Amino acid sequence: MLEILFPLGLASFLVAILLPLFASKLTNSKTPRQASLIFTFFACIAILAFALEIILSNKSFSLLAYQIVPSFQFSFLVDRLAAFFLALVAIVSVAVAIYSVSYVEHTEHDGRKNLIVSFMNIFIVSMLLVVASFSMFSFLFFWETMALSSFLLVMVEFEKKDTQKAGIFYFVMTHLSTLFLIFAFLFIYTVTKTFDMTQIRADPIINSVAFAFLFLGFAIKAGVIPLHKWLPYAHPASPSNISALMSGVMIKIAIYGLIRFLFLLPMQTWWGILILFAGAVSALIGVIYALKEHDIKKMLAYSSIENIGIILIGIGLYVVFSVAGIEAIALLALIGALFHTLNHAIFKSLLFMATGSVVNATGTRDIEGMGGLIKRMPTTGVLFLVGAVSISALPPFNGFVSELMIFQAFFQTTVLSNPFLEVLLIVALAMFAFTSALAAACFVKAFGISFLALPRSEKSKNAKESPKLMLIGPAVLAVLCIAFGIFSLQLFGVLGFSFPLPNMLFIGALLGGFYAFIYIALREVANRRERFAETWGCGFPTQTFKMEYSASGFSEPIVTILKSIFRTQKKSERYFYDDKNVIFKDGKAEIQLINFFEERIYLPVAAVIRKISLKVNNIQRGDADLHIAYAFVTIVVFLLIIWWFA
Amino acid sequence: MVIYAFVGVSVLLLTVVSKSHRTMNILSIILPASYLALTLFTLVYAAIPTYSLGGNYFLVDHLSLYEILISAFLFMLAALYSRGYIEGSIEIHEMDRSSLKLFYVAFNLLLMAITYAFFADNLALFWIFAELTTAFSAVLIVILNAPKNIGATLKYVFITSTCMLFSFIGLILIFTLTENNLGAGTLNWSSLMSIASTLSPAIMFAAFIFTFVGFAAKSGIVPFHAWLPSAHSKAPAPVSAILSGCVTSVGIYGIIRIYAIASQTSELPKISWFLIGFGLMSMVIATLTMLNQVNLKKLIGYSTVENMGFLLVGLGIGTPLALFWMLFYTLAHAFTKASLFFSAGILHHQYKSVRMEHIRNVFKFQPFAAWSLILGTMAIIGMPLSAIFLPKLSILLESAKLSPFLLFGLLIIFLFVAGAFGIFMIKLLSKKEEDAPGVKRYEASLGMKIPIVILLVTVFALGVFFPQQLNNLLNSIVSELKIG
Amino acid sequence: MIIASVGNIAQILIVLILATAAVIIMKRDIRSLIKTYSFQSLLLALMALLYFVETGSLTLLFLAIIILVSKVVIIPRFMGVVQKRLNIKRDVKFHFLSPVTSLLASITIVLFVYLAFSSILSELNRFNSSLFLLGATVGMSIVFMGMIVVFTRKQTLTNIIGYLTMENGVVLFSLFLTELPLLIEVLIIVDLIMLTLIATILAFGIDSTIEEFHARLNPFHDSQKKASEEIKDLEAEQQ
Amino acid sequence: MDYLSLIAYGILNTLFVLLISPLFISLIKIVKAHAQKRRGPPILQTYRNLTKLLKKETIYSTNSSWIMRATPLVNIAALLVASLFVPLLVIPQPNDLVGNIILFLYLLAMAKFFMALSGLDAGSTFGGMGSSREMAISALIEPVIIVVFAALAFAFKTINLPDMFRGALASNVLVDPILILISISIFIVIIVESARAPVDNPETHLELTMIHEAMILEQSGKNLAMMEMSSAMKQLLLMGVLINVLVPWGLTSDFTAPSILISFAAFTVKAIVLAVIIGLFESSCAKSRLFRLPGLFAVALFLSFITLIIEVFA
Repeated sequence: MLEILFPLGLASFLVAILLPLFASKLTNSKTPRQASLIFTFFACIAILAFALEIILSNKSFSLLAYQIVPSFQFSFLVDRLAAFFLALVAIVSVAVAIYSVSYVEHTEHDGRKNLIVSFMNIFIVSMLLVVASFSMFSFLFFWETMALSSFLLVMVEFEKKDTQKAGIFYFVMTHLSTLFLIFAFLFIYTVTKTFDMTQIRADPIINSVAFAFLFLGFAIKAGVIPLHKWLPYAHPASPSNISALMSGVMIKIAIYGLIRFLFLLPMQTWWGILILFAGAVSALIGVIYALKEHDIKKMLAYSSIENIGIILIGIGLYVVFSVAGIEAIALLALIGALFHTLNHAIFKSLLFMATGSVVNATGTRDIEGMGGLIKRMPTTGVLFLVGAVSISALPPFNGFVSELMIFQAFFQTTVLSNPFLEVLLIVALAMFAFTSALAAACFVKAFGISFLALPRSEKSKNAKESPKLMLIGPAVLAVLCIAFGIFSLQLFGVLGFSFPLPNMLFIGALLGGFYAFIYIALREVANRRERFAETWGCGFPTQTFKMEYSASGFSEPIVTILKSIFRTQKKSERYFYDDKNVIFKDGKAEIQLINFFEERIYLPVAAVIRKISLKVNNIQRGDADLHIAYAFVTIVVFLLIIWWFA
Repeated sequence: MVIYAFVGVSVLLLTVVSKSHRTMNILSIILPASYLALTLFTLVYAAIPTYSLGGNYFLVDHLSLYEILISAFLFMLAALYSRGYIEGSIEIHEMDRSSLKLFYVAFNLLLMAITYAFFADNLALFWIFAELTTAFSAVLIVILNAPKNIGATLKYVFITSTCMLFSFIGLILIFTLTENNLGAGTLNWSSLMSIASTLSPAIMFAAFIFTFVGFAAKSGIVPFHAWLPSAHSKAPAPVSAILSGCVTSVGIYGIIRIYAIASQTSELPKISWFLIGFGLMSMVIATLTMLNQVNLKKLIGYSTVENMGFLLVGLGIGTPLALFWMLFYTLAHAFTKASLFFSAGILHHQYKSVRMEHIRNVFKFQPFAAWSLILGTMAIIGMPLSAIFLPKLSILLESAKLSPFLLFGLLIIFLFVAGAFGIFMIKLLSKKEEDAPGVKRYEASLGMKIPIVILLVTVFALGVFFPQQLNNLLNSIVSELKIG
Repeated sequence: MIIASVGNIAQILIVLILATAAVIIMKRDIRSLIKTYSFQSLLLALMALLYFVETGSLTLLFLAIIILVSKVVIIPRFMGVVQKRLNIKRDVKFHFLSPVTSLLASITIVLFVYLAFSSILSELNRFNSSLFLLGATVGMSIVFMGMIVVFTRKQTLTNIIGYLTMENGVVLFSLFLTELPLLIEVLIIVDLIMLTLIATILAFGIDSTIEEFHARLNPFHDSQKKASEEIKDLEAEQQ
Repeated sequence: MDYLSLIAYGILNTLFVLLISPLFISLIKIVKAHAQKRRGPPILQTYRNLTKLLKKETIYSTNSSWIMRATPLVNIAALLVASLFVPLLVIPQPNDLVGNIILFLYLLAMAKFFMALSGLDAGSTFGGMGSSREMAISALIEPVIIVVFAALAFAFKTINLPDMFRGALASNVLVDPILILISISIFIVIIVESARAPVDNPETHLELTMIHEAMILEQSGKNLAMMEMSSAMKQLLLMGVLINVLVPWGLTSDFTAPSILISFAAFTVKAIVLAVIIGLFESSCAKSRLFRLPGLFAVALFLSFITLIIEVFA
């Protein structure tokens, strides 16, 4: 069974990749790309079945696919961890495939539709193969193809200025991460003399160096602050189905890599602390930036950074506890992190897809231009709400369960014998709590401003519900959100873990029961009459959307309270009638956010490099004589070298 | 050998007599094609290594055959390409029809010169043929009637030939050294290899350094590189492709030969670090120059400098594995570069310039060139699937064994290279502006597209499939060079 | 006895050649530069002849003859013609180094070369007599001095002369170090002539305006086209 | 464990909360009135309000959506479930179904989330203001709450509320000094969560001051009743936590009528005392500016951190 499913999936992926490419030469009808998406769908199903079989029957599957030359071989080994991530990729991809069938048709350039589909398949399959990879070589290889295909997908609408900016950021940062990974891999290779992952030997110094570089590499890919800058540019720039994949899955591949190598290397406590605080910081700052954002896709991107932070917190706890030798809690933290990885993959892609529908309907990404959509696109509204509720970790949805597990791991800090460590953990705990509360606020804003109350623009007033397939895709994930929440305990039971978690099924039943009970009871007891009336407009005859709270108004209190983090700068211009600047004509003042990391870290570095390269350019400017002079000097130096060495 | 000469001369004569562009072009396709065939034939059937043609002046061994394979292949494609290209440049009055003949004659002569340079066993002979390549390629560069070209060519001629004189001095040193040891001096590589270990290290070191000067100049190693970017950017696209594909590899070939001799002496570590140092220097300088470059062909030219530097590093590391992959790298690099230059040529004919500010709406006008540029960029920055990925990774691996800092430095450099290329391409291809009125699409002929396709396909095929024959060939080269 | 005298003559010649190199560095008038160059080549030929007299190897005789023919007669003539056609009399502009400073520089170069070669060549048993070392050093230094000329002068013609001087230096060097096979010597000379030719053709392009360049280049391109319309096209293309 | 007693506990506790929670709303009102030399409302006023509201018709804004209808029910349901987590009279046998402290908190958060949404739903000016402020404040108080409960968890080595109470009951020390610190923090939490001065001003409907009121401004009829009810329940539950952690005596764990009566009496007395304290505290300080509040929260956070650090190092 296993032997068939995996190659089968890959094969049908191959078809899915090639079909649109060649079809685009012949015809521009939508059939080929839709056919290829169907192939994608079945491929994902096959992979999913494969993964589930491995997860359930805790056995592993290995396969030496092909070797270019000896030592450069593509060899795959799917154990339980890998299978988990395979399942993750597959689940999201299924939904995205369904969604894309009609979403892709909305992209304006006809020529690019096929390319999007084809590259999307390359992207998915390379992610799958990264996860399945067993030799560091093939890991690297598919890691690069993943980066490349996603880069091309980001550049789909390359005419737009911000897409270009995104492209440049993404390209450079991706290569930086690859740089660190290659260094780490080759460094390990020089010790172990093989690319085989399992052969990594225990040697504290080597491992610490290797870990440091691996962590950097994966952190960049996962968008850990302050290495995150590419993420909020790249994710919004790409089409929404791709953003769903990137934000939902791709950054999780980095998480996979981190966990994989943590399993392989002998861990040390400082790694745990590092991961923990990297996580805490990016969680907090990520959500704070998300809260300020009006561009809904950017907001989701920042919230991805936040959730990656949460996952890293879990992993950090795992490292700390397992180094301390407290296996039970370590396992709790790890499984919590993994579960959150899965959950975030699910609800973030759900949110991105719903957002995609909304953006298509309203034609804007600014939530100030939306509003009132829940009446116009009810299903999308519900889907978005489910996503929002799960991501703000409300019971009994899945997001809550995974955060609960991490919280519980935190709450048992006292078992550690090292007080200093405990205090550190408690600080992290406080940050974590703050994060999750802010996340709730953030998504109240996202849902409330964009879906509730009055439409804030003409286009959102005339918005229409999206076609069926664009609802079914996210709906699958929405169902999973609830199911993984409700049946979490049973799920862990099936996988053979037993944690002291509350039974969500029970809680959910109670909630439903009470809801129904109260509803019925009040129908009997209370007055049933209903009346509809205008909202009181403070005496104005009619209520307009200008009276509502705006998105920036909503986040104002928190922004003001956290103004130490939101470094704003005021800009004001004044125009006068006369030249002596006496009679004031008009003026404008704006307050803009200082994009700290970009303006204080990234751009200065770039400026320095640019300056150096300009200098180098200048010393080469000149005619033949100058360069012959260089040669002359060099040769004279050679003479001296000869004299010196002889 | 004789056949090579015969074919060459006959084709040359035919070219001289032939009138129409078409015949000349076809003839100059035939020549490299026949060379290719001959080389493959010798590779398969002849006993290698063998001397040939007049005693021990010429040697046919795997390395030379390998290099000739690459060159002949590139020349064939370049010839195929240049039909359309040259027509185009005649249309835009870059070049007048009268110089066609000169062009093709020089083209074929250059091929022959390169071939014999590779075959030459006697180093002095090699030196002379290398000089000849300079001469012919100079003609090919200056063929376009623009003063800039003359400047570039002068730069080229003066820098290379002055430096080549020094390498001749180096050769003289070797000669007297052997004379001193054997009584009768020799410059034959094979006999030098046999006695290399007996030669005095100090003088060998000096000789190596002197010869290095010239050959480095030919292969555009910093600080002798200045001619390369300007010549590459000024020359017609097929010529640029040949220059960075073959002419530079002549220089590298020379360095390899001398290094093979010198590495038998006790000076090996010194020489290795010498090479690595120069390689790194070229890479750093070239990369930093690429970072804000506004001229597409200059960018590609500097990337050639950078790659040559990397080749030197690979050579300097000097383990058999590094050498193996370094040799493969020359092939991969030559092909990728050629494809890039060809694509740039199409853009040049579309926009009459290869500078950033003149190029816009590429996808609208030249989608093919745009995609080939993208693929070429992917290949040249060593993305996986491209043939450059493997050798790069393996040479990095060997460097890691030498020292992790070297590895890290190289990685940083590659990051910058990728950045330079990526950012340039993003800016270039995503420029969307109102194009000037009356701009019409330049129809690149099929003959210009096919070579690009062939090259890219080869590059990406070699990236995932490494044929056994190539493996054996490279292995036998390494074993013949006795390095490491 | 004869060795000694030969040695003396050789020394004199070497010094003379060095002197001519210095003159080449100093001179600004192109015609006299060419003359000096041919005189230098003549000295070189004499040197070769001297060695032929001493050792009696025919190679040297041939070498002398070749030098005499090519460098003393043909190349200077050719250069003279070119110089006339370009009618550039003097080369007054200098890069980086003024003649005086370049002379000083070349003194230090001589020192360096001496250091380097004395350190390595001492192993060769041929260098028991100081004469050879002197010759080699001078040859090498002349190469460097030629290079100085190449990169300090602006006019391409002068650069070419500098290059030729370098080449003379190489020949001198090889004379003193060893005797190369004749074939190679010949080939080198041929190659040299070729490069000179090309460089000179190009010199037209650089040292004169575009129109003249085309007017003069066309004979080389055996074209029937009128130069003028080409230039029109060129302008059109440049706009 | 036998589910029967558990069910019994559930019914008992829930009913108790349902019945008694409005009492304290009016009680605090009375205390404040007396502090201002006024006669306060009668003790049963809140009950009257609720019944009156149930009799009234429900008015929906034309802008509003189903969120408006769902929110009150979600609120009340969440609070009812939460009420199972805080045993006020009897501590049930150890069980893994109810009592998880984090779940308790997040049930409250859930109620708050939907309340904020409903505030935005009608599209009125005040609703949005209310929800924005509410979310800001709750975000700020969240670390405090979590750290406080972490401190409790450390103190009692469990994350289950009933077990904590049991532990508190078992520890026969009069009052653990640590608990004093914690209870101050919890007190602040109660103030914040039940929207009282200086954080909020439950009396007025003045644009500047109101937070919680603003959110439920558009609610009417039975929905308003549910909202009021749930906030009353929330207040009572938090009070219960404080009481049972600090002074758990009277609380029993055996399911017999007399002990239940005793604990009923005990709890009512303690709760009344606490309500009086709250009332006095509230009337002793004025509503402070929104952006002053972080100071108050900082105090709470500081205290709870101190507690934790003491626990860690001692």
